[in-house]
Amino acid sequence: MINNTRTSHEIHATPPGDLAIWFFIYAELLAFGVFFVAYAFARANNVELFNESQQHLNRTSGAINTLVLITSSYFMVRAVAAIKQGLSNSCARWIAAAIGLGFVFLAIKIAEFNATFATGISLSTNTFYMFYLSLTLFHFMHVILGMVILAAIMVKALRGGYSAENHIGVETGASYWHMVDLLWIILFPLVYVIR
Amino acid sequence: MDTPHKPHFIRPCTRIWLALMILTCTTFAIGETGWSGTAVMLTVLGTAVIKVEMVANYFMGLRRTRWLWRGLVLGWLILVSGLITIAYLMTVK
Amino acid sequence: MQYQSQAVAKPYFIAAIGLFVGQIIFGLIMGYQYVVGDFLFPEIPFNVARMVHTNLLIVWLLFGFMGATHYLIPEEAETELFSPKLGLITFWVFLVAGALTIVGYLMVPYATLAAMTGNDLLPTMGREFLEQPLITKVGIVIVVLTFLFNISMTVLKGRKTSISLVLLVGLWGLAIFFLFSFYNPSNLVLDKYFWWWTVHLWVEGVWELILGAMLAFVLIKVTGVDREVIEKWLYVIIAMTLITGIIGTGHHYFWIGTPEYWQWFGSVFSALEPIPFFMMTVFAFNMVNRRRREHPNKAATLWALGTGVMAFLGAGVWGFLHTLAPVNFFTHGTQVTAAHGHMAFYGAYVMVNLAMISYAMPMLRGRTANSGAAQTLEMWSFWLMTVSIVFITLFLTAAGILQVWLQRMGDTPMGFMAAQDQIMIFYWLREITGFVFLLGLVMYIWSFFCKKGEAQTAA
Amino acid sequence: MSETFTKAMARNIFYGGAVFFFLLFLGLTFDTMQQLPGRDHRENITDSVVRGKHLWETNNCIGCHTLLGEGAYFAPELGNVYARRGGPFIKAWIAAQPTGSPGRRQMPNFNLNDQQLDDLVAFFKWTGEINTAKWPPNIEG
Repeated sequence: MINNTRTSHEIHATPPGDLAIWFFIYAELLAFGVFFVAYAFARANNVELFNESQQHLNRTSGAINTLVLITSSYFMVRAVAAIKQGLSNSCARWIAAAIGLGFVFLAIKIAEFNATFATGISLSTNTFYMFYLSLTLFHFMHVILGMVILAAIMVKALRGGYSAENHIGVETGASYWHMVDLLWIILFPLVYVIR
Repeated sequence: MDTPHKPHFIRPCTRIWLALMILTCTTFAIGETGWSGTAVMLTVLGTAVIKVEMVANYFMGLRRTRWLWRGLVLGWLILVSGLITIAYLMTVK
Repeated sequence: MQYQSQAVAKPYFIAAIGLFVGQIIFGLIMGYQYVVGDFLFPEIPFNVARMVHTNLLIVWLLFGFMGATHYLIPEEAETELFSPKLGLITFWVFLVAGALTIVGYLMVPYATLAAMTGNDLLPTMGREFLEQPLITKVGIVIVVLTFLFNISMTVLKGRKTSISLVLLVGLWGLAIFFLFSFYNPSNLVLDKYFWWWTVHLWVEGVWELILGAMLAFVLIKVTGVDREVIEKWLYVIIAMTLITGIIGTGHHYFWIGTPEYWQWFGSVFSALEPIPFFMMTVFAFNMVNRRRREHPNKAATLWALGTGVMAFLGAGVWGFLHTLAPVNFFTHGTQVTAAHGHMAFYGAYVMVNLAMISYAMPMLRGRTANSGAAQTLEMWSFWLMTVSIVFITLFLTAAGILQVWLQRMGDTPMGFMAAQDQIMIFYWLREITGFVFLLGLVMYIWSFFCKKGEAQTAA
Repeated sequence: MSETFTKAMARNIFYGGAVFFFLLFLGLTFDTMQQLPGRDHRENITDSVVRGKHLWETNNCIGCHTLLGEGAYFAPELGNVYARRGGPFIKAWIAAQPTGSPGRRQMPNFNLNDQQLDDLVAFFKWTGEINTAKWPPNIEG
């Protein structure tokens, strides 16, 4: 390929971004996948407990968080599209918007955690809350890590570090951020809705 | 994903974004009704699977990569949702 | 040998193999005590033999790591050691401290040793693998710090490659986590919780970084594959190691009084711990297949490949065998744990040290590789030792499963000693295999002195 | 898209992943430290228990026995020995060692006076009351 921008109708050997991040993405998918399945089978052993405890969750804040993360993920798609046309500033603005929504997600999540911890619920209260808190806290930390990555990319983009020809970093950050969103898309219905 | 930027033309990714938002709202609505049962579970889980596939293929751009990378995500998704369904069905009988 | 100061590695390697022989001899003594209970009683009771066996293992592996570091850092950093003299001083202090400790174990009852060495000042003795007296522990800290100072200064003034950086992270991590051996609260649960920060975060954390760096170095030298490719994969492998290994500590927190969520975290993450070992095996075979030079030292290549496979089998597969909480509930504290221990330590850490020694020793003696005959002898020793460890592990696994069946299942469980009597056959088989291992080790040593055939000095 | 798999990104993932999971580990450790008091009855750690643990260590009992499943596999598990045998039996057994019967595994005599034996039994009693999630599977340990 003369230039390495991604023309729309061409099949590429590797996914966008650095292949190393994809090793990490698949490893995280595996880890979360095992946790999701563990949740499902733990639920199978004590359905009443899970159904009853699930009532106390704040499903609204979970749903809003899903919308927030999907939109933030969409912003990253726009950021990648912008940088493909060499628009560094526009790309940086899209990333900033994505990080902004990231903070919104964290804020909602922290409010939800405070409410939960306020009632004295902890990792050892019962199996459901152990899974609920472990999964959401584990995901919560991934959101923070993702925002650190996006911030690093935004700074580099602002300094014109990326161009139409070379923007692997942006695609790497975007792929990781999409993974964080993808995991929440499964986590929300599994933990908050299915009963 | 990078068709030239023409005004008043809704990008594919925006359409995908809208679809995802709507599907999320439906899942939330189902949750609010408090229904339970296999049919409801399958709809909710099915919605999640569709949403994940949309994010993986359109947002993550796996649509235009070799089947290896798409297959990995799809395979993982089918395995996880399959096991969740099995676990759920175990409790229904 | 491109740099003179690499010669400092030679005494470390020699001492390492010497202590290795000592470890195996005491292993055989213990193996026989399993079947003939009063063998060498009361001169060397089982607990003393065990201390010597486990402490010699850890000390000889540390000697091997330090020897490997003294050999590869000058070559990686493309500069002489900061202070070869300091390297030798560290060697002698560590050797003397180690020898005195072993003599102390053997000569005086443990309680007397504790009283003699000021254990009352800060009681840190009497814990598995950390039985060393306080003065030895302090000696180890001093030795490791001077060693790290010497090596870090060498890297600082030389070229900084990923291999030397990963090795340094591993070694500094080793030093930091050893400090937890000084923390010995009177609350047994806290004592055990942080005891695992030294033991687990060593062997399933920082030691795997050292293992990765050493294996990457040997593979670069033996296969001639581009450094960039090897270091890239090294980072991915050790990233997976720490990602799974750190929370993997949870598989030690199932039954010691810690909250029950550890059963989920420990099982899930330690179930993923075999992945980096599998990647290391694929990586090693891949590099050897894509080699760009035919290195005359075939034995070192065999050791490097063997390390990947046996580490995956011993640490990965045998680890997974009993890492899930529902399984571990029955196998915890049985011979299944001992089986995993033997193959994991041999496959991961003994073999990478032998690969390094097998590669570096000829260089230190002025030739690229030993003669064909010597290498054949060495390969025989490789297969003898590896196969005998596989059998030891199989016998102990069978013993462990039978022990679980008799002592822990059903509603009329047997007492401990009654169950042990039923599995005596496996201890006999293990002891015999142990002698085969010793034979393999003797052949390994002999291969360095074998005069037949001329040594190859091809570049 | 150029097929890149850069060492720099792999290195970042190594450092990022290590720090991330160590922080998660510290978080879990913090929570464990909060939960432990309720599970290990640390309020029952009397001076006698402390002396008992010191005796357990200075005589290297871990060299043959396992305690809560960790140690050497040569001699029985002692985490639940108090429940299995009771205090008096333990004291008598320790004092009567070694048995001297030929070919059998031998335990040395540690010449412990009565006070020391009481301390050791207190340590075993306390260890037996730790909430170990119902381990071992049965009284045989």
